[in-house]
Amino acid sequence: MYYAASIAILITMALALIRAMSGPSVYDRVLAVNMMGTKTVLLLSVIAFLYGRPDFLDLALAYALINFIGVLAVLNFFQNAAARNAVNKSSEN
Amino acid sequence: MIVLFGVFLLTLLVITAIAIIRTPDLFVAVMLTGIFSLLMASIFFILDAADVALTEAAVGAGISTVLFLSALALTEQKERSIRPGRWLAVPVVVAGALIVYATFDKPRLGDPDAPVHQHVAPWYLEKTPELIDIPNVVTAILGSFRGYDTLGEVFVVLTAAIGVMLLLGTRHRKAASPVQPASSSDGLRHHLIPRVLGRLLIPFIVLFGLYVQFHGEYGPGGGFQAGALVAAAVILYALLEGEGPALTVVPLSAITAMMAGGAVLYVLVGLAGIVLGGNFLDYSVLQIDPVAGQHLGILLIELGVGVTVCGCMLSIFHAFAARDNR
Amino acid sequence: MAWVIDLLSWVLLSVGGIFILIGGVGVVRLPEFYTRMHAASLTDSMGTILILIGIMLQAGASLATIKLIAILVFMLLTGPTATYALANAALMSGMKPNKLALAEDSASAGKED
Amino acid sequence: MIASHWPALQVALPLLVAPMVMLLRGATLPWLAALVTSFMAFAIAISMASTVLEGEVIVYAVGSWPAPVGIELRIDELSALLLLIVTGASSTTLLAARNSLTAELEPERHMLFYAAWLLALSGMLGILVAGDAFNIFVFMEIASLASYVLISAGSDRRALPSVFKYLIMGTIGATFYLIGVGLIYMMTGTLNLADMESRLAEVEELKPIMVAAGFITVGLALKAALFPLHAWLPNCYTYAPHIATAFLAACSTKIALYVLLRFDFVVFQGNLIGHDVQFSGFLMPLALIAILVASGVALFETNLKRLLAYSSIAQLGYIWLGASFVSKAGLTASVVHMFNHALAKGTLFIAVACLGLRFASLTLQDLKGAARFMPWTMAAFVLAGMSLVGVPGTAGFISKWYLISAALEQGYQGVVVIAVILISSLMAVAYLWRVVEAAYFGEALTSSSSTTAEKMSEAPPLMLAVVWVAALANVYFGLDSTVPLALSEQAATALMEHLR
Amino acid sequence: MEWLGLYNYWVFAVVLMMGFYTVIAKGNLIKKLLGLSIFQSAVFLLYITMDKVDGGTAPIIQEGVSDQIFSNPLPQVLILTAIVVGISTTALGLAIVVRIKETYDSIEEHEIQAKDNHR
Repeated sequence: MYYAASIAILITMALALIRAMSGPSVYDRVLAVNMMGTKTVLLLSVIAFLYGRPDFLDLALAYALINFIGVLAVLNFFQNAAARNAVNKSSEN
Repeated sequence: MIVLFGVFLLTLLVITAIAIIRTPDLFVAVMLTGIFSLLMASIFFILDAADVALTEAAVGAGISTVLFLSALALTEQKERSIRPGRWLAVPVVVAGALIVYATFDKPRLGDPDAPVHQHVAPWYLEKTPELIDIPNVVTAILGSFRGYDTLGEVFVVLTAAIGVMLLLGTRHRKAASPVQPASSSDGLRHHLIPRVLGRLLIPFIVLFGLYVQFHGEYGPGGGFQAGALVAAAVILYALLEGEGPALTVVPLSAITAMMAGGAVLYVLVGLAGIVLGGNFLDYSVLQIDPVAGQHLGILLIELGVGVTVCGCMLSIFHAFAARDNR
Repeated sequence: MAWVIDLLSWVLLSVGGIFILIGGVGVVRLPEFYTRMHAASLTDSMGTILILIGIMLQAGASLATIKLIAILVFMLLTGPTATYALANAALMSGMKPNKLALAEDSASAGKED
Repeated sequence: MIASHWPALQVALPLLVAPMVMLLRGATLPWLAALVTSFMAFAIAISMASTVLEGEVIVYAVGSWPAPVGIELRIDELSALLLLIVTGASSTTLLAARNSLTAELEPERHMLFYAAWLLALSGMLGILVAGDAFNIFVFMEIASLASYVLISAGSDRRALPSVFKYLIMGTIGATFYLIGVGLIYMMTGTLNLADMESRLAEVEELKPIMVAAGFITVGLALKAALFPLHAWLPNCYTYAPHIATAFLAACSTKIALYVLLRFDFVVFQGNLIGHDVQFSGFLMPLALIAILVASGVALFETNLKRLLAYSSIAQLGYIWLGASFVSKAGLTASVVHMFNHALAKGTLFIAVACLGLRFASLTLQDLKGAARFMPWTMAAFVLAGMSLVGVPGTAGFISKWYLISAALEQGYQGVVVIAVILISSLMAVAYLWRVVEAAYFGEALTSSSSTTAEKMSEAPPLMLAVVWVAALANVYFGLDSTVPLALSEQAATALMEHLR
Repeated sequence: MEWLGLYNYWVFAVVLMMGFYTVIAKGNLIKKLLGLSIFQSAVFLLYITMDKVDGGTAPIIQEGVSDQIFSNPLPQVLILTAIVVGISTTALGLAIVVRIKETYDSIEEHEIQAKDNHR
């Protein structure tokens, strides 16, 4: 029963990886990474039950939290890059 | 069946690694490294290494990505030179060939008769309930049987943090200057939704970190993971509100005190063992009942690990972020 | 009654898996960033809800269910937020939803039909 | 009672003080704390060495867990001697550190520098007392990371690319080591070195073990800057703060060599059939080439620190050469040369630190006429240089003598070896003479002497005292080398016992 | 199915080679560090592979469940330590790269060398 879901998750991970590699824009890649993160959370939850060790859901929880921080760090990076470009341009003018 | 999952994930891992090497865009490479870590963590989990998976997630996908991005923000995004240097492949191929050569005599994956499972390890599994009486054998080894290694690990992190402080300096301008609204010191203050949600999440992350810290004896987790998680929460705050507010919440002096305090606590617990008549890092003598002593000792040193790791991660993060403000 | 719960969670897990798969296909096949994001985020949330509820039914009333609820709440909060933040960043960087690409794609799709 | 805990305290003491040093402010307090700690560690090392000299191997179970499950600390003759070298070098150089460092690093960062120093010290000590393969890795990383930090504090901007290169190569080395340890662990199920040796004897599939031996040897050779893998060393020594160079040149590469000797003789040698042959057949030529090439490069080097760095690579070749004889005499020569080289090179670099206080640039060109301003410093430099060359009556002579007598046992190969030793000694005379010539007979550049005439004076008294104590130690151990020789001979005997 | 038992080791070898190649062949300093972390991850994989036992489960003893086979906890402990060492090295390396960028205005190895030789 869990197998069906986990196979679907694994295939989706592969698809997300394809998107992460092919791009084309950086945002596509961030999207793919985020997707990969959520899929990992699901995979861990499912496998925890597959192994009969529901106490390992802690891991999935930790991933869910860390993933969010990762995306915000990327966002912050973009914003800073934009700000830097603006500063550079104004200093050039 | 699950073995096949592992094979599938490993294949993805190899593909990701190829992509990381081939892409000239460093930002993309960092993103792919995040994926690499997530895959790695899933594989660890499938191979029964729950604690390692948790650490890899907190470190690889969390802290490491943040650090690489901070460094990228201060350097360049594109890799310019692509020098082929083909002869350099020779040592690489030699190393790989050697390893493949060695695999012919290696025990296969999961072989219960492998030498690794015959010596030492069964002792840990058998004696932990009796000698230390905590369910998580990994924590028992980490904290007590091989606690000296963990002591070293704490000091490795401390050394790295000291190095980053020495290289990048720690002095900040007290508060970020309010003149530049778009400057990075502002964080994501203009993004209302992430900001509201982030503020909502931070207490939960800290709470979860504390849970991981003190639940480490019963489930996956422990001082290192907890320290990284709590540090991640503060980093989240810094991302959302900017450097200045984050430093008022957790000032630099507190961070430095945490770095030093946790490490000192760990050594002091070890020395307490000597004072009370045992060997270095012998927790059995801490209390009258040896098992209770082990409990106390592991609790204290895990606390030391958590505090130092959290302090070090924050200090490293702030050191990078402070450069950004200049 | 046990078989009802089993059946129910089986259905939930399978449907959730299908949702996620559709999202994955969408992310690869759709022509342009915003449409891909659309595919990813919506199916993500739905798939997550279904799969986690499916597992919850199996776990029954236990600590695991509470953790699962926590995971679900976190995912439902952070997923859309991350999507929003990403879309915002893309838009700010001057990446406009590309009508041309969409039109071309639908036109070529039409031709193939 | 406390004496039974020396092995743990040896490492724990600097570890405990390091984070505290980080919290101190100013330039004096952190220095004092580090200095006192280092001397206490030195005292502990002396106490343990005296125990070991009586023929007792100190074994200590950390956490009271018995050996294969817990981590064991083990101090035999070899580690006792190296403990003396490391703590002694650290204490001596620290004495001189304050004056030297003030010129190179702003005082607000001194506490970080001294904290890193103590961490480097405890990392090295941790490797030396460890009896566990993985524990060695952990402390090796503390020592390496702390060394990177020390080097990166250098004031020249070229310190940064150099230290980055060192970081990359050092990490590759450590990771190779980890792979090797993993393979051995996989085949034996243990991490304890002594346990490994006995369990390896029962392992039948030797392929992974051979591969592990390869990885560990290459990895540690990288860390030890053995000849073809020495690329990181010259620049790091050149651009590091002078006093850090003195400390690291005296100890750091020898630690990796120590681990390599441990593994090769204790773990592998007896267990890998034909390993004996590979060892000498493969490493002796490398050592010989290293000696000749590195001495040759030093002959043409114009920067004083880099010249001494290349000389270090050549001297590492000597140590390696002695080990590659796989004989008791050879090992004795090798081990005693570790001691004597640390003494000579440490003294030379402290003298360089004195020069560095007065001269902004340390090229031979700029050092012309230095002896006129700093006669005492240069005299100590010459004395230590004589020890490096191996003039009778200095410490260096002892190790050269032992090396040559070990080579004589080797038959026709020995003749080649002796020829190389003699040639390279002549080369050492030549490259050191270039320094002496510049300092004593060179005409000072008019521009620099006129602008900085009043700055040109002898080094501060404390540094001068340190450099002279170190220089006289070179003479003392040349005349009476009972202690290092006794330890070396016992160490060599113990290592040879592992060969069956 | 026998080859599946060695698949992990082969992946370890391949990932190791790729990481190693990146470290020594690429000229970009950040890329080198990325390669270094891949290189180290490969070793983590080696250790974790050896801890697995068929039919085993993570070495956390469950109450009330007997006759469980547990995987080997020792490699996990070692790798926990190694991961921490890895991130420490990376952090220090990145700090050095940032300083190099500030003083040399480049993070490409050959450009840095050229700038030093130029003086």
